[in-house]
Formats: sequence, structure tokens, C-alpha cells
Amino acid sequence: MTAIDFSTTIGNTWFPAPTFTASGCASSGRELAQFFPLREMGGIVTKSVMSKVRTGRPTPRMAETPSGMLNSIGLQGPGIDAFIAKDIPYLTEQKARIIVSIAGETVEEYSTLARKLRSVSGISAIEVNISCPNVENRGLVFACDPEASRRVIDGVRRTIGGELPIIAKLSPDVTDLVSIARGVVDAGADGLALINTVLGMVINVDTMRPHLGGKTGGLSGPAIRPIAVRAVYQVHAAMPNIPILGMGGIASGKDALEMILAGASGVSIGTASFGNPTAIMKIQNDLKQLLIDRGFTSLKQAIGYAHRLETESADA
Amino acid sequence: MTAIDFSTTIGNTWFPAPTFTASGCASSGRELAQFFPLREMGGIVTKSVMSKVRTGRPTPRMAETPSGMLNSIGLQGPGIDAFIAKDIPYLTEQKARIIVSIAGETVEEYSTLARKLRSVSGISAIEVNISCPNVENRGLVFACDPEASRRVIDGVRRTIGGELPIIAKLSPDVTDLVSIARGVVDAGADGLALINTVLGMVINVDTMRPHLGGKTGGLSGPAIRPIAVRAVYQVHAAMPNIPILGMGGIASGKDALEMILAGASGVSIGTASFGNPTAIMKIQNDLKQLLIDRGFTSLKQAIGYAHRLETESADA
Amino acid sequence: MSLINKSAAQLLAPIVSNKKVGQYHQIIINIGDLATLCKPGNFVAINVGGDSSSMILRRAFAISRVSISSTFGGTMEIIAAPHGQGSKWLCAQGEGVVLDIVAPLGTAFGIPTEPVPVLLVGGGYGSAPLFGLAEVLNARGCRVDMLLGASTASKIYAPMEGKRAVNSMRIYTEDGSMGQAGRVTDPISEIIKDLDIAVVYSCGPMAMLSAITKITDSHSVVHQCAVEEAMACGIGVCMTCVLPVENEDGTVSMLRSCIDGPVMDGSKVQWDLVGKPL
Amino acid sequence: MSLINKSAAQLLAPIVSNKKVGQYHQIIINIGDLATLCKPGNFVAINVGGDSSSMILRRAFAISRVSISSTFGGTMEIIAAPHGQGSKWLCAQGEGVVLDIVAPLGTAFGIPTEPVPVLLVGGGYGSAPLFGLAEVLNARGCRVDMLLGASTASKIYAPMEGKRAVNSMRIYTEDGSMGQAGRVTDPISEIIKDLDIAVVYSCGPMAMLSAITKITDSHSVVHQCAVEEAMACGIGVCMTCVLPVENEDGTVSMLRSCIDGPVMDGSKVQWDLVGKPL
Ligand SMILES: Cc1cc2nc3c(=O)[nH]c(=O)nc-3n(C[C@H](O)[C@H](O)[C@H](O)COP(=O)(O)OP(=O)(O)OC[C@H]3O[C@@H](n4cnc5c(N)ncnc54)[C@H](O)[C@@H]3O)c2cc1C
Ligand SMILES: Cc1cc2nc3c(=O)[nH]c(=O)nc-3n(C[C@H](O)[C@H](O)[C@H](O)COP(=O)(O)OP(=O)(O)OC[C@H]3O[C@@H](n4cnc5c(N)ncnc54)[C@H](O)[C@@H]3O)c2cc1C
Ligand SMILES: Cc1cc2nc3c(=O)[nH]c(=O)nc-3n(C[C@H](O)[C@H](O)[C@H](O)COP(=O)(O)O)c2cc1C
Ligand SMILES: Cc1cc2nc3c(=O)[nH]c(=O)nc-3n(C[C@H](O)[C@H](O)[C@H](O)COP(=O)(O)O)c2cc1C
Ligand code: FES
Ligand code: FES
Repeated sequence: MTAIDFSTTIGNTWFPAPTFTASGCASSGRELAQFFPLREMGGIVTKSVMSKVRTGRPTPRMAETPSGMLNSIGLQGPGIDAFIAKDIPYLTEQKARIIVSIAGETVEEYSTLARKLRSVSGISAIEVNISCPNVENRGLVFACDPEASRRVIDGVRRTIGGELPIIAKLSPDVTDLVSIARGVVDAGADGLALINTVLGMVINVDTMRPHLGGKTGGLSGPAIRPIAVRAVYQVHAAMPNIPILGMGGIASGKDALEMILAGASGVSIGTASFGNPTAIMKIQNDLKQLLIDRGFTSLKQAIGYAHRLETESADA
Repeated sequence: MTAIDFSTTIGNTWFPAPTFTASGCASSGRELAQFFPLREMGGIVTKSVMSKVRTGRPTPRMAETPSGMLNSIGLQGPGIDAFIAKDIPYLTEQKARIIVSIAGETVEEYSTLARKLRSVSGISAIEVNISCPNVENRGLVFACDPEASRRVIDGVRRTIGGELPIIAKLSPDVTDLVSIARGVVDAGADGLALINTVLGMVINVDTMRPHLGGKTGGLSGPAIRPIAVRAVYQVHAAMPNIPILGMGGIASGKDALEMILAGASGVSIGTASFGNPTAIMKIQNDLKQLLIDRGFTSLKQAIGYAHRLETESADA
Repeated sequence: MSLINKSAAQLLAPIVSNKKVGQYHQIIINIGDLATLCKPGNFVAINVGGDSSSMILRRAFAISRVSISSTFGGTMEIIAAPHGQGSKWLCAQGEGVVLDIVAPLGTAFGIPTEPVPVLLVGGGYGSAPLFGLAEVLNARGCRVDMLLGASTASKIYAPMEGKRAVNSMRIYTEDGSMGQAGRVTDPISEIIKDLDIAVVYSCGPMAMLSAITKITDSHSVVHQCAVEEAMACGIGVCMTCVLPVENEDGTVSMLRSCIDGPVMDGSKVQWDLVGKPL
Repeated sequence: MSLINKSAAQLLAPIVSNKKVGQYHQIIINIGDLATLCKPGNFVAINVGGDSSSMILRRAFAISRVSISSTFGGTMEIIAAPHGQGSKWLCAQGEGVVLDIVAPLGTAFGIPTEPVPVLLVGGGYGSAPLFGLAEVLNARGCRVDMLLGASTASKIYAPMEGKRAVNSMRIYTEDGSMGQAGRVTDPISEIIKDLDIAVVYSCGPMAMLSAITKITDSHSVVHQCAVEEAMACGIGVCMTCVLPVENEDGTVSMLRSCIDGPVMDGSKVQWDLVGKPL
């Protein structure tokens, strides 16, 4: 392999490779560590953690759909204290670069989570999963409400101070993604994670009722990739200087490249790891080679390249 | 086959079967007529027609995606006058039940189209495709703007009078589908068509630019089925008495049944006809058998059944 | 969580043979040295549908037996029921087709340190992993008795050579088409008493496992059961496959059946809470 | 639109043979009586990837030849290049595999009523349908000359028996690895003059068809070309496969290459406007 600068930057943080796990698709790392050393990938984005222990939704929690799947986990997790006590030390020991994903039911809960994380060392960035129901506003998902999104990010920013990059993770289930993105960037997000799952449902034709225990679920996997690429492209067009962690159906090096060309500074791999425990390492290696094959000497040259070519041909 | 009442009703119009083509996926019928008699299916929904001749978008106009495809046709068509002169008489002669889909760039254009159709005989309903860019409002898609959606339907309703059922076809690319649906129903829609394609993009990793001539395109096919089922379920839950034409990735009798159970009074088959010219007839037959197998004696009993079971078990 | 999957590997493994047995397919796969790492109770996760498949998730199958043959090197056997799209695809693949597998996954059946009498109960294809287990138990000096049940004869999986390691084998079918008419759970209570059973091992439908737990609980006999929940990842990262299980302190947690299972302590599983919100 | 596809049918058709020829696969499919309805220029649309495929659209292939054999009944031949996922899948299917096909689709090459001299120009696998065409033209008494071109030798498809019906066949490769070094378009102008060609038939990459049109336009020779645009449906219902074509009245319309083509009048296609907004 020829030399290529494969590193990427989100906020002030440097990562040696642009390939991350997707939140909720790598638990907190131990399980994947049995298949490859965690330090070899760009970084791990941990499962969204909340203040308290959560048991999550009833089963069935998943349904396979054409080239995709629905999940309805309901953010099962150990709570932030246990997470900080057990998972962060393990990941640090593995020399993994850590992006901690947080989730809350109120604006206040997000700030509380940020406060607990502020003093924890070894964290590279915080991903704020705002695709959660806001209990203070009739369960309306934060990410679907420009004002609520902004307030969550603003609260986290104020609490965390200026050091740690904040990545706001948005939902594609909105009329105007760009305006939500602008709002959270104005409120202090250093980067954006696009996209969370798309709301979907499967009805079991034998029981004749919704298949999932939680009725609706989040659609992920290759089925949603064109939606994710469009989202990244739109937001990058509007805010070319904001780093984006692109995700949604990436299952190969080519898919990762597509996302980078659309404007992502890095990619997260979610559902693909379910099909192949080592998917992320393969994607990382293949992406590197594809960039080299196309004559790029750095990843950064490729970020948003699909936009630049357009401008060039428009000029010509 | 045991007897079953397979008919459905949209507005005041009765159809012998609940299976329709999807607009833009059957052209204006002649092509499919070479594979089966058009009168045998529930009805044809014709390609959205505009006032004037439209040449549409540049090629490439399609990209295959995992379990789906993107299209960017740009409403190529002959214009309403040629459509009325040539296509309606042909379809009438074939004894097909006709739902005419109309599309416009201004509120006024929709009314004009309705005016031209008012006096045409042989039409069973009008489907109003409001997933079009509104040239009077920065190209914002009508269906993404509750006020514009309402005005389009209101204009069509006033023009057409009370006879012909109006079906408003909505886009899933919105934050709050139910409120858009409520708006168009308040404005006079007798039924809803859910869903139009989901906005997506594919970047060609060889040319490194958007693959489609029109850059973005509409995602259809099985990939979006869970999104469509969710949309139908949500809207039916909110407005159980409004007939819904469900569509999005229906490729088998089971898929059609899923949509009916979610709350659709009828289904449209789009992309599946590209893979199989006779898909709609197979789906129609299989759906009938599946209903019979489950002990239904009429289609109507099955509409929204997934909601009813829920209430029952909640009662128990 | 212990490092349960530390010997798991992803492998391209060719099918050695695929034979129809009743309503099931006995599929033997060449897995080389990995065979030495598989224990009774472990499962294998198999890609289905080929390269351009719309099915993106692996399918889980109990490893019914492994052997080291001189002709093929290490092989693994699974007994697959053609259920939906994915398992039907698998059952249709013939000799030479190369499967993408991940194995061995999950917990294994615990083997008693003393040679105690044990009862093995299998429902449908759930009997498959019990034969390999029987051999291990038998080698430890345990007296092994076996009960197999299914709705009908063609759903009983009971290979000839499987009887080698068992003291007795009784078969129950609901329609009486093979063995005795009735349910496999009917005689358990009596057998436990008669043979002074120390451990009941079970594998089969969840309803059967739940029913067995009721019986074993009332006899305070250990019940090791292999559960079957829908799994997206099979390796512990997705949290879809959870079951409510009682902790030491009496609280209930949602444990992952892929990594804290499939073999679990039946008495700890809160069968009544399965599928309910906690 | 004429009722162009009125003899089209959907069929489950088994593969009779699949042979590698250079970089292509010659695939022969048993299609029974349908063979009698296929004309040179028509294409077949084939499902790819099997039952649970993530590829939902058919792939189009020119019907290169049909024959009625006593062993297999009617058969159809296609020459397929393994290009992407779908065509690679097809090329990997062996004898006995049953394909889901729709055929015959689209327009056919027009056959002159008089026995005039004609030139057939094929690029890459585009030569495939020209051999069947040559036989028909030859039977009409036309003098048939043929030019085949490709980037390199392994991309030339020129079966032995294909030469039967042609008067001369010249091969061009860009790298000179077979025939003459150069482009297949180089000698066309001269041949038209020398042999007094009345019709040029062509099939191959769009750039080649466009280049030939420039030549035939300057000689006012009829140019029937088989175009190749990405097709979603192949039967005229989706409007994805359009090409800008001049109407009688001088205006330009976007015509569907699946149903108003693939064989089109080259002089009417607005090659410069392909891929541009109208
Ligand atoms: C630990 C374990 C061991 C198993 N051992 C065997 C075995 O030895 N022999 C055998 O025939 N089957 C076994 N199964 C069940 C087998 O995994 C399912 O029959 C299979 O996944 C069904 O896939 P499908 O595509 O045919 O069905 P579909 O219903 O089309 O599958 C749709 C989705 O649901 C999941 N799913 C459906 N049914 C089940 C199920 N019963 N259990 C888990 N996931 C399911 C599938 O994995 C898939 O993701 C086992 C399951 C588990 C979890
Ligand atoms: C009328 C017609 C006749 C053809 N005849 C032949 C033939 O005789 N031999 C042969 O090898 N090929 C032929 N082709 C091209 C063949 O259809 C494509 O190579 C094939 O569709 C590629 O599919 P894929 O999955 O391998 O590639 P992918 O690139 O993965 O396909 C993705 C999508 O794009 C479409 N696509 C990609 N390339 C083409 C193309 N060149 N033309 C049309 N659609 C394309 C595919 O159909 C599919 O929907 C013909 C095409 C047409 C339209
Ligand atoms: C089982 C599962 C659990 C998930 N849990 C979370 C989560 O806790 N927090 C979050 O921000 N996103 C979560 N996601 C969304 C993913 O991080 C990702 O945004 C989405 O799945 C799209 O990527 P993919 O198609 O590669 O999976 C989850 C997705 C899946 C499939
Ligand atoms: C090629 C193509 C053209 C379409 N044209 C129209 C159209 O003109 N008007 C319209 O309302 N919907 C149009 N649609 C959307 C379909 O009617 C349908 O809503 C959508 O494709 C989802 O259904 P499906 O997955 O069964 O295709 C088109 C879809 C496709 C694939
Ligand atoms: S299947 Fe993913 S955690 Fe068990
Ligand atoms: S491919 Fe659909 S119209 Fe030609």
C-alpha cells in the first residue's frame, strides 16, 4: 500500500482512521474485542448511555426487512455511573479511541450526563443522541424539534466547556434536516452524526399485529443508505466546514467512500457488524485502498469531493 | 377459492379489487395491457400528468440500490390535453377503472388540471400528487408544507365539485405526517395515498459524482416498505375513517396484506412491476387467498386489523 | 460478561453433505481445526442468500455434533428446519457450496464434575445438540436418559448412532405418529424421581423450556436449557436477543441469550416476563 | 407506441449451457416455442440473484441467436459480459439453473425489402445479435459485410459459425491484439463508398453508435443502431431509459429505448443531447 494520510479530525480531535463503530452496534467494545484489537479502528462510539439503568423494550426487538432491519431496543443500558466505572477503564486499557454517546429524556438529563463525563479522562468526543422522546414535550423526539435540539446541545456545551468535541446525532425523519443541523451547530455542536435510524414498522402477517414489542422500530442497514448519502450531501452542501460522521447502511469500502465523497469526515458502521463481526476492519482497509486507487494522498482531499467536481464542471 | 367480498371503497367509488398500479409505474396502461387485461385489476393510477408537455430530467434517471431503486424522471409526460385525448379513451375502451394522478408547479396549475378533468367521463377518482416542487415558494415541495398542501387540495376540491373522490398523495419526508394528512383531509381530500418515494442519492464511486442526472432521486421498492407500513399505521391510527391507498415496496401478497392490516383500504404496486410485468395480478390473487386463509369474509374486515387486535388485547 | 466468544472465528466453510432427515436437513460442514473448539450448546451463525442477498443477518443453528474425520478434517453438523426464507435457502445448498460462518458462539452446557444421573429433553430439532452432549456426559460416567418430543413423527430427530451414549430414549409425538402420544413434558416429573436425576438438560421451543422449568423447580433439580430468541448479531453487540433473568440479588435483568446464553439456568429465566416490558 | 411487446411472455427457463468465450459467457437458455417469436434486435430481461436477491430489477441482454433444436426445443443464446453484481451472478449460473426471463422485448432490426448491400458493425459484446441478423439478411439475398471492434482480443466476440452468412469480417482492436490495430469506425466511410452500402446496422457502446451516426449522416446511408441505456423495467412503464430523438416535425422527444428501441434510427437520435436536460 502506498502512503496516504488516512487520518481525520472532528472538532479538535485527531483520529488515525475515519472508521468508527455506530452507537448501539458495538455495545461497549468488549464483544468486538474478541474479533480484533479495538485500537486498530478509528474509534468506538459507545452505546447511548442514560443517567439510570434501563431495561429497555420488550421482545421481539428486531425484525429483518429487505436489505435492512428494524430494532427497538429502548436504550437498554447500565446507566452512566456503571458505564464510567466499568466500560471507560476497559476501553482505555485497550487503547481504543472513545466517543461516548449520551441520551436523555429531558434537556437536564443530557447536561447531567455531560457533567459526569467532563472529568473522565480518555474520552475523545461526545456524541449526543437526540433521537429520543422528550418526556417534557409529549414524547416528541428532540431531533424532530429544532428548538429542543438546540437546547439539548446548548446545555451540553455549557456543561462540558470548550475542550471536548460535541457531535450532535440527528434523525432523518424531519422535513428540513439542514435547518435542524444549523440549529445545533449554532448551539455549539462541533460535528454532526448523520443519520440515526428511520422510523419503520413490520406487521406480522400470522399474528396480524405489529411484530416488534415496541410496535415501531428504527430501520437500519443498506436499505437506508441512499437516504443517508442524501442527508450527508445536503448538510455538507449547506455547511461545508462542519465535520460529519456519516452512517446508514455502510457495508463495504465502496459504501464508505460514497459517504466520504458526499461530505462525511468519518463513517460509522452499525448493522454491518451484525452480519460480520470484522466488517469495520475490512471496510477500513478497503476504503484506504479505494482512496489510493483514485490517486488521493489524503482522506481529507476526498471529503465532499462529489460537490467539488460539480462546481468544476459548472465552471467549465 | 371460497367466496370473499374483495371489493373496496374510496370516497364514493367502489372497486372490485383493492389492487392498483402506482402512479408513474404503469405509464398510461398500454404497455401493461400486453401482459394482462387491465380490467382485471382493481384499477390503474396513471402517471402524474401536468398541464404542459414535460421532457423530464436528464439521464441517468435510475440507480438500483439494495432492495430498492432511485428514480429521477422529472414527470416526463404529454400534458393534460393529449392525455385526455389519447389515454383516457384507450383505458375506457379496455374497461379499466381509472384514477388520474395530477401534478403541478403552482396551486393554480392543480386547479386547472382538475377543471380539465371535471367533464371527462370514465374517471373513478383523482390522485393529487403534491410531492412536487412549488415554484412559488423556493421550490419547497408542496407535501412538505402543511399550508401549501392544504391549498392545493382545497383548490382541486372547489374546482372538481363533490362528485369525484380526491386522493391526496403525501410524501414521507416530513416531521409530522399525521398533521399534513389532517390538513388535506380538512381541505377536502376523501382519501390519502401513502407513501411517495423517499428522497435519496447515490454517488458513483467511479465518476465520484452523484449518479443521477437530477442528483437526488426518489427511493422506492422493498427497502422502504417498513417506512410505508409505519406511515399507513400512524395515519390510520389518527384517522381510522379515511381510506388510504397504501404503497411502498409491496412485492407480494403478504406485503399487500401487511399494508391492509396496517390500515390501507387498497394498495398500489409500483416498482414490483418493473421486476415482473404481471406482479400486480399475482399480488391480487395471493392477497385474496391470504385473506381467505385467515378466515376473513371481506377485505373490509381486514383493513386496520393490526390496530383492532391491539385494543382487544389491551382490554383483556 | 466473560470472554465467551474468544475462540470464535469467521470462516469460509464448504458443505460436505446435505441430507434430508424427516422434515429436517442434516448439513455437515468442513470447519477444520475449529471443530476442536466447539462444545455442546454452542451455536454457529451462518450467512444466508449468497453475495447479493437481501437478508443481511446471519441465522443461528445449534452445533449438533463435531468430529475429526480423516477425509475432511474437522466437520460440524447442524440439523436445520426449513422455516423461512433464510433456512430454506440453507437447506437447498448442496455439497461443495461454501458457507460464511462464525463459530463457536455462546455458552456451552455445563458438565457435572461427578457422574450423576441426568435427563436430556429435546423438542423438535432441539434434540440435535443433545446427542453430542450425551456423548460427553456418558464419557464422564453419567447415566444419560433421553426424552424427545415433537408434534409429529417427521419432526423427531433421532439418529441411529445417537442412541449409543444413552441409557434409554423415549419419544413422544402429539399426534401419536411415533413413540407415545403426548407431550415430552408428561413423564419428566416421574423420571426425575425414579432415576434420581441431578440435572435436566433441555433444548427446544421456549414453551417447552418454560414447562420443564416449572417441573424442575418443584423438584429442585438443576435445569440447564438452551434458549432460542431472535438474534440480530449473535455476538453480543445489538441487545435484541434478551431474556429476563433473575440476578443473584433477586432483581431481574435483560440478559443477552447469544452471549449469556444460549445455555442458561432455567430456574433463573423469568419465563412469565418474556416479551413483557420490565 | 405500437404494440411492440405483444408477443412477450414471462417464463421460467432453464440454462442449457454456459461457456466462457474470451471475457464473455455464452449462455444458452431453453425457451421452448418463444424462440419462434424472437427477432434480431430484441432483448431478454433476466431476474438476477435468486429468490432473496437484493437486486430487484431485471438485467437486459440482447438475444444473440435463437434456434429450434430437436434435443432442447427452442433455445435462446445470449453473450453476457460479467460487469457488475447482476451480470456476474448470471455468468456464474450453470446448466440446469432455472432463470426467470421476460422475452422477446423491444424493437427489432428492420430488414430491407430489396437485396441491398449492408454493413454490420459490432463493438464488444454488441456483435452478438449481429450474427443472427446476418443470417436473416443473407437469406434475403443481401450482401453482408461485418466489422467487429473492441479494446482487446478477449473482448471480441466472433464465433466460427458466425462467419457463414457474412461476405467479409474485419476485426479491430485498440491494442492490436487481434485483427487490425485501431477503431472499428475507421474504415466505415470507405466501405460505404466501395461497397455501395445501403444500410449500416450497429450494436455496441453508445460512443461507437454516435460516431457511426456522424459517418452515415454524411453519406446519407440508413443507420439502424441498437442502443443501450440503463433500464429499470424494460417494458415501457418507468421512463428511465429515455434518449432524445428527433420527431417528424423537428422537435425532440425523450423516447424510451426499451420500447421505442433498442433498435432506433441512428440519424434521429440526438447523441449530443444524451444525458443533458432538454
Ligand atoms: C441459538 C439458536 C439455535 C438455533 N438452532 C437451530 C437448529 O439447530 N436448527 C434449526 O432449524 N433452527 C435453529 N434455530 C432457529 C433458526 O435460527 C431460525 O429457524 C432461523 O433463523 C429462521 O430464519 P429464516 O430466514 O428461515 O426465517 P425468517 O422468519 O424469515 O427469519 C427472519 C428473521 O427472524 C429470525 N428468526 C426467525 N425465527 C427464529 C427463531 N426461531 N430463532 C431465532 N431467530 C429467528 C431470523 O434469524 C431472521 O433474522 C436456532 C436459533 C437460535 C437463536
Ligand atoms: C437493450 C440492452 C441490451 C444489452 N445487451 C447486452 C448483452 O448482449 N451482453 C451484455 O453483456 N450486456 C448487455 N447489456 C448490458 C447489461 O444489461 C448490463 O451489463 C447489466 O445490466 C449490468 O448489470 P450488473 O448488475 O452486472 O451491473 P451494475 O452496474 O451493478 O448494475 C446496476 C444497475 O444498472 C443497470 N446497468 C448497468 N450497466 C448497464 C448497461 N450497460 N446497460 C443497461 N443497464 C445497465 C443494471 O441493469 C442495474 O439495474 C444490454 C443492455 C441493454 C439495455
Ligand atoms: C440495534 C441497534 C441499536 C442502536 N442503538 C443506538 C443507540 O443507542 N444510540 C444511537 O445514537 N444510535 C443507535 N442506533 C443507530 C445506529 O447508531 C446508526 O445510526 C444506524 O443504525 C444507521 O447505521 P447502520 O445502517 O450502519 O446500522 C442503533 C442501531 C441499531 C441497529
Ligand atoms: C419510476 C417511478 C416513477 C414514479 N412516478 C410517479 C409519479 O409520476 N407520480 C407519483 O405520484 N408517484 C410516482 N412514483 C412513486 C410511486 O407511485 C410510489 O409512490 C412509490 O414508488 C412507492 O411504491 P413502490 O415501492 O411500490 O414503487 C414513481 C415511482 C417510480 C419508481
Ligand atoms: S443477538 Fe445481538 S446481542 Fe444477542
Ligand atoms: S426501461 Fe422502463 S420505460 Fe424503458
